[in-house]
Amino acid sequence: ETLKFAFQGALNALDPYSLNETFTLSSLGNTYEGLTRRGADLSIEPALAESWEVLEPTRWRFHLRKGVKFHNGSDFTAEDVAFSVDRVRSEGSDLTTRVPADAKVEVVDDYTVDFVLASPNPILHYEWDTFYIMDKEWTTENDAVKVTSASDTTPNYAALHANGTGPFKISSHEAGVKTVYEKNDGWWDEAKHNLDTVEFTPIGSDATRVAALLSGELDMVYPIPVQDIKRINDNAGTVALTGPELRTIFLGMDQMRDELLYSDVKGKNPMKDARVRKAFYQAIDIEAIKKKVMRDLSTPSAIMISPFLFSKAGEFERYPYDTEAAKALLAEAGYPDGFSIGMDCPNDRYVNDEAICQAVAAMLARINVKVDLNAQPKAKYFAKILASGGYDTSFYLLGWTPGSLDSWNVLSNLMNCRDESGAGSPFNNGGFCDEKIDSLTKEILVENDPEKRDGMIAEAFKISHDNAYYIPLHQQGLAWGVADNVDLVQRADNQFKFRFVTKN
Amino acid sequence: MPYVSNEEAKAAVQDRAGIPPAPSRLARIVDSDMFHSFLRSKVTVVAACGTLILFLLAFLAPWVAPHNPFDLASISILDARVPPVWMEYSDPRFLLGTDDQGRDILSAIFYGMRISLIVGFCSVAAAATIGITLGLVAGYMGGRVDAVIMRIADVQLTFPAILIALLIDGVAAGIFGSIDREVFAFYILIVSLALSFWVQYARTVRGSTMVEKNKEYVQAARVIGIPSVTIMARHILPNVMGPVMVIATINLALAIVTEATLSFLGVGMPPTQPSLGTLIAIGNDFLYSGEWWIAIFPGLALALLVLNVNLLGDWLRDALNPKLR
Amino acid sequence: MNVLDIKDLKVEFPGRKSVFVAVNGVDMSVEAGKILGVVGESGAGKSTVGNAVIGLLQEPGHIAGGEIYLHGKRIDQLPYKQKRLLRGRKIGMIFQDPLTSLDPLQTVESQLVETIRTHLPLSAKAARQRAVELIDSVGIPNADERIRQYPHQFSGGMRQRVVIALALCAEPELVIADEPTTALDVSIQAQILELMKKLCAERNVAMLVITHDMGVIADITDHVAVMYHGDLVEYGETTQVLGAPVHPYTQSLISAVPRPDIRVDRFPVVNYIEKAGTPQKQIDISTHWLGKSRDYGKVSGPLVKIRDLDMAFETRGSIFPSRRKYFQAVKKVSFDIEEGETFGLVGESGSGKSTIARLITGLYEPTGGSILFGTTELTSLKNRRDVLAMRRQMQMIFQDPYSSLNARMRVRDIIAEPIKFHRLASSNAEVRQIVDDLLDHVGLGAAAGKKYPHEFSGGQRQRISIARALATRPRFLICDEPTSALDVSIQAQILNLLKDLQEELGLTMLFISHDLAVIRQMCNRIGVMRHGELCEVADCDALFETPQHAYTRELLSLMPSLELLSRANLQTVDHPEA
Amino acid sequence: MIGFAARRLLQAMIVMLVVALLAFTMFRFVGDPINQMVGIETSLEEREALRERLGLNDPIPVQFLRFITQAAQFDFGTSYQFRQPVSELFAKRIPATLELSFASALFALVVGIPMGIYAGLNRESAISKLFLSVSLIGISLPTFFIGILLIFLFSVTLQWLPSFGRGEVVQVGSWWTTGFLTLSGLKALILPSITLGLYQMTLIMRLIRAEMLEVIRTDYIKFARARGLPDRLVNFRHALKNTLVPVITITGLQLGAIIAFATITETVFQWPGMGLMFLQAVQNVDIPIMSAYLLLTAFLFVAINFIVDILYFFIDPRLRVGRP
Ligand SMILES: Nc1ncnc2c1ncn2[C@@H]1O[C@H](COP(=O)(O)OP(=O)(O)OP(=O)(O)O)[C@@H](O)[C@H]1O
Ligand SMILES: Nc1ncnc2c1ncn2[C@@H]1O[C@H](COP(=O)(O)OP(=O)(O)OP(=O)(O)O)[C@@H](O)[C@H]1O
Ligand SMILES: [Mg+2]
Ligand SMILES: [Mg+2]
Repeated sequence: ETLKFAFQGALNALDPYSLNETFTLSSLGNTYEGLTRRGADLSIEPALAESWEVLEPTRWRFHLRKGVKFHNGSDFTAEDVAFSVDRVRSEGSDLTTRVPADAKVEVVDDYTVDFVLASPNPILHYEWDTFYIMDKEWTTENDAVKVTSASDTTPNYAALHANGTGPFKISSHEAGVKTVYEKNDGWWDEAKHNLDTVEFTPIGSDATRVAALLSGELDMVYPIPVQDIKRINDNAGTVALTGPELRTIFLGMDQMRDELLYSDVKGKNPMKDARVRKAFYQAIDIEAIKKKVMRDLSTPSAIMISPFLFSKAGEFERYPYDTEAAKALLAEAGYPDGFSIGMDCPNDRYVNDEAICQAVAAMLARINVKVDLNAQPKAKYFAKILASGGYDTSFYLLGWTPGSLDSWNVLSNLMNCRDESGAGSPFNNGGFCDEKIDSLTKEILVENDPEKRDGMIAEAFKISHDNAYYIPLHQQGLAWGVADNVDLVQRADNQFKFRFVTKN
Repeated sequence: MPYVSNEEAKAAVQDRAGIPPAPSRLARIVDSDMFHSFLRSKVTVVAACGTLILFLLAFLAPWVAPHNPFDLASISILDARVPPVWMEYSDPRFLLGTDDQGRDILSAIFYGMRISLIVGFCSVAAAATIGITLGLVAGYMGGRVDAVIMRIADVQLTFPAILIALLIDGVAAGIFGSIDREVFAFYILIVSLALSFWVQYARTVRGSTMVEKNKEYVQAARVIGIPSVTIMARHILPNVMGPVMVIATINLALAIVTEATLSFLGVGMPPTQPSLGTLIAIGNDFLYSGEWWIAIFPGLALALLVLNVNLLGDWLRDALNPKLR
Repeated sequence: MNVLDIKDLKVEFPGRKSVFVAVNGVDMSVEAGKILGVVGESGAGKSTVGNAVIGLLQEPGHIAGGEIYLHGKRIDQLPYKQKRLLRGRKIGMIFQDPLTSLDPLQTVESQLVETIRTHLPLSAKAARQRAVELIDSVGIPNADERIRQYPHQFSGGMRQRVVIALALCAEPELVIADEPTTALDVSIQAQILELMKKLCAERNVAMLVITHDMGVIADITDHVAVMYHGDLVEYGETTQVLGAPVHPYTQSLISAVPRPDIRVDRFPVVNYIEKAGTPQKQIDISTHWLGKSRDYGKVSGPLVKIRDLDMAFETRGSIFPSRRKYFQAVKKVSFDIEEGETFGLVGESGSGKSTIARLITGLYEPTGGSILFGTTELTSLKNRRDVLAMRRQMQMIFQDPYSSLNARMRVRDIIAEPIKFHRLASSNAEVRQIVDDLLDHVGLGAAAGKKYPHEFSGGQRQRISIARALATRPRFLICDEPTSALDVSIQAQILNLLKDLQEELGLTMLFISHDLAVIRQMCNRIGVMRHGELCEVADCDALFETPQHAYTRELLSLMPSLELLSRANLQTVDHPEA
Repeated sequence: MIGFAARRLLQAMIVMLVVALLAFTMFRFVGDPINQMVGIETSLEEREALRERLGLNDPIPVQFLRFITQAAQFDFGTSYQFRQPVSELFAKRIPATLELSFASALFALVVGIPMGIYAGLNRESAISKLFLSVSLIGISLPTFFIGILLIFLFSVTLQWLPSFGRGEVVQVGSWWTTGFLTLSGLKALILPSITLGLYQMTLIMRLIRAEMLEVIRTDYIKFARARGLPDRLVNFRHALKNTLVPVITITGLQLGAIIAFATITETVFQWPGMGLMFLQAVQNVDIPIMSAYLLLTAFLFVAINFIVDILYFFIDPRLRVGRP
């Protein structure tokens, strides 16, 4: 069977270490494999490593699977793992954090590898489902040891060819146009799919993507705009698969500058006042956004991480939507007549991002806060609000999925203090600083007891919630369009794995 | 003399007899050939009325529109995507339904048209002025002047409106720091559209000028001693206006539509103040989901506007040509 | 059997406020093998009759009444398709304005070949052969090569001959020729007339010839129709009409024909005015605007001094200079024009007369030689202010009156432009007054100012062009065929005006014409041109009485005879100052 | 002629130099390329290192000079997004774009010219009025909107034509791929070329109509009719040819525009051509692609305008004076 599918973005380079981005890793995950993989429910499963054990808090041992062959026929051995660890940490790799820089690899025998860490790390292997193992010989032979980097002036073999152990080989690839996969007959695992070939085409325009599904030209497209879900369901032969995604959408506010940019308040920064932030929070009718903007395909969130990824998420509750209370808070803070504020928003990054921002702007208008909305494409947006743009923003919308699917990632990236250049928590664009959260973060990293660890995480999130450092909005939903005759698994991390697909 | 028809002869005699026919300005306009040919063409009269109505609706939007869609405090997301009144689940407050933010489509059309009209007309006028001037000069002078102007045009052609807008936006932001986007957005839009359109006029006018300047009436004017500038403006220009008018009227549509594209790139009007083009672009996302009114009504308004303006343009072009009257 | 019958033809041009009747109940007919001449005042509706017959009246003009028959078959109401079939094949048409009748983008050859092949079943090669023959037969030398050129590379007279060739190429049964020889010198004119006569005699072609030239009428026509103000005032055999004109207009017309034999001070004017119009005012130059003082300093020596003037046109471009081809239109021409005199330039069509005029006015850059105006060398004039000053002193009346008028300007604006531009008047009211006056002087009447050039007849356009040239109160006037499209009465009026200006104000003129009679009356000295060279320069009387050069003698011998206009007739009309 | 061409070539160089300079000043405002090249979690140090390696920290003039010297050797660098040499990417995308441009230009000319002539000759006819109005409505709607409507009608509802892509392509020669030789390739061309050509068709049609209205009233057309030439000859050889100067000017410009900036159409139909790549390059701040692309476009426009200028001379002999 042939599966034809489309995604909104393109698969550019095939080098598995050159871009740490969901779709690239997801696509390459059909060709390459890591020591671990994640199942349909995102649970960690053994893959190229049959099993592993933590010998001491700083030494992990992995027992590799025997008899696995790369697509080119060479055997998979411990050497390949050691090679891959070196390569993934080399200059130019975008996945250097997969293996801590100070960790050492010891090859015990052909099928056993030890990882020696400088400090304990309970979540060492959390992201290894996307740390793909490459063939040492193949890479060396083809002169591709250096990671394909954007600064290269000659094309790297590994960027145009793939040689993994996974269920599918890439038989042709034209970046941005078309990629064709073929079934790997020598795959070590039992194939549950029934596909022979998979054709991938990037289709940037939402409407065209949907049209191609409706007209039967494609078997599967993702993502689909939430407004077209109904249409796809109504159409005979297609169905929309929806589910929660892990990404949390939230609003951040500048709490660092002494004077707010893009505002009529001069000489002080109202956003430093927790009451003002809470007023913003309470002015937002999240249910209305869910119903009207997201068409019920979102889960309002009280914390900065998806409830799927944090067991204690249920303990949190959003501040209620209450315009009057919000107005009172503003008045209390000294802004009875409101003020104006510039808001930055991407318009091609998250589901209905611009519409959410507009809705927020309209809601804030009701408590007399005048929002000047600046919605831009992501290239300009990120260039403005991130460190490279000097955090040039006072109020912004951002989404975050912790790559490790763990809360520590959220805390360390979004909630620690930072300085002006971004050292610290680089994505804490608002730049708030709470010593307590910082110290908790450090402890969480090295805490091996899950119960205690979760308690500390909850404490950190509670501080953030109490001070309204961020205004979490929701976890956006996933929406895939699928032909009726195709059966597949929609994983919450938005990765599409062909090995779960059957077509009849 | 035989040339003179009887009435005209009498009028001529009266003229000389010192009875000054002192018609008021209005009377002169009403009496003019232009006005006459205008009244004679029913289509034109209808088109003129149509254009006038659209303009009035746009510029009197605050008074005629039932809602103010630009006032964020007055719109509610809960009213989003209400269908037009004649459909099920409609709301009598919203005659043509609402968009995804709960803006009244009818009012949004009026308000949005104001933005589109200003941007469209100003940019086309600016582009035509620049283009015609440079085209006349290049075509008439020829030689080095021509080469320089035309190569500038080639450079310009290489940069589509998107890039120019990004450039201007960036430079403006660099110079003025945090600027009042709403005011500047207009200038940025107009300037970038004008810059990306002028070449068409320049090259067309240049081509026609090169043909016209060899004609004898231009040589006659040169013999009289009329300076080049006047020759270009008074003699050549009217004779090369035909294609210019065609391009200008069609460009209007393109400018209005391109403005929407620029807004999406973050250099136009803020999304809370959608123009006609932006409304269509927003509505575009809702075509498959059955909320067609968000795109179709603004689309119709734009088509109506373009149609009327083009009909007027057709008439004007004919009316400016004495042989076609 | 009559080839063409026109019965009670009425043509109207509806205006906005009134309907203008250009032709009012005209009857004419032409027999096979016969030539009907149509004469009449400029603007009388002659061309309109011709256009009506072929069905190509300019919009909004239309036939308002009457019938037109070709071989007894009514044609004025035929549907478009059938009318088209008549054109070219049955009716050949020569329009009055030959200079704009040719498609500027096609070579003469391709226009001829396509016309021939449309009507005659000839191969492309044969058609080309025929085209060359035709061009040769209308007297264009070097036809084989010339035919590959474009219309703008031809002189006025040559274009006129091309148009004639085009009209005759399918051997139509009826030829309508509107002023076919205005731009031709006498020898070519004789050749063309011969050709036409031959066609009539040998192929039994019927012809309708519209002309102002009484000589032509006398020479070739069998019948004559005289039109005046849209009416047919006299119609009959040529000998009878010319010999014993009945209608007073015809009488005065004939009396106004300029005489080549003796020189008179002023041209006789037609003193017949039937309908209310603009009576010609006798002007007193000394108090008139045209005579207002001018600030030009006197020059010692000739006003215009031309030395070794050369002009070569590139006829074939190439990157290799050796492969370029040039046409030497003017070769080493030298002559002087004294202040206050009229220098006449006559000569073969295509001999370079217009080119010289254009060189002097700076429209072309000479490839060699010098042009001195007073003490200023014109060829090296760069400074804008000097150029401007020069422009005002020097004006030109173009050979092609129509294309030198901007079709999008009203006549009033066209004439006012130089006045306003050179600041010759102090107020708008004054400008208007002057324009109206000028229009009067050229016989159009002030009301014409409101119209656009295309609404005028050929002669009327020419007069607009003259009025514009006079509007700068020039010191030196170049007239390129100024009166070729004018009937003798208007011609007399205008030439008299020029003479007055010259006498009172010392206007200097370069006068290019084919009409030897006019040349004789107007000029002090005359240059004769042929093949780009000036072959003889002499005083007027000397030239006419004792021509030196063989070509000059040939020219003079070919002047059309005016024998038919009987002596008696010429004498009955009083010459004001003869 | 050779001298003329040589001079133009020199001018083209200058144009391209200016374009490159402008482009380099502009890239600062398009966004930060680094953000598009790495995952969001990449650390600041690594971003900085990458920036350094790419030379983005060098002053603009240095970057510009580097680019120019390389470009002079036909080396346009490596795309940030695709990590492939820009020239290779271009070579792959050019056939798609040229075929689409060709098809839409063909559509615009084949429909636009005859309709323009017809409408010019029959000013009052109902058909011409209808056609003029309908085409106007067509262009007053945005391109993406038209594209989506066409897809909705012909792909989703009727399922006649594909909604995206080029269909099956055939390799011709060493690097050219063509969709002209397969049925699916031809089918795939229809919707995008109509979408792309609609504007040019309307423009050409209205332009010709306007010019025809004037030309058919000239004396030489009158005389051509008087000579009894068939309408075909009068209308096409004489009248049409005399309208051509503005028409070819605009056609040239539009042709350049559809080759270079078919971005929206290519995006809507996921047409794997240059326009799509350019838009993506702008979105992803792929500076090497953008700069090389702009240079190419500059050259394209200089070339097209050169051809147009040459055509002027062919069309109008009066313009040949004084030109070598
Ligand atoms: N298009 C037009 N609109 C209005 N009036 C016109 C038009 N064409 C010609 N006329 C008028 O019709 C009258 C007759 O014109 P016509 O060209 O027949 O004169 P004509 O006898 O040929 O004169 P000429 O000897 O000067 O050529 C003129 O008075 C002219 O002004
Ligand atoms: N632009 C040009 N290119 C090439 N040849 C030209 C050009 N203009 C004029 N000629 C040629 O120069 C010669 C002289 O032309 P000119 O117009 O001066 O003749 P003319 O004496 O005025 O004749 P006519 O009495 O017929 O008007 C002609 O043979 C003509 O073909
Ligand atoms: Mg006439
Ligand atoms: Mg001449």
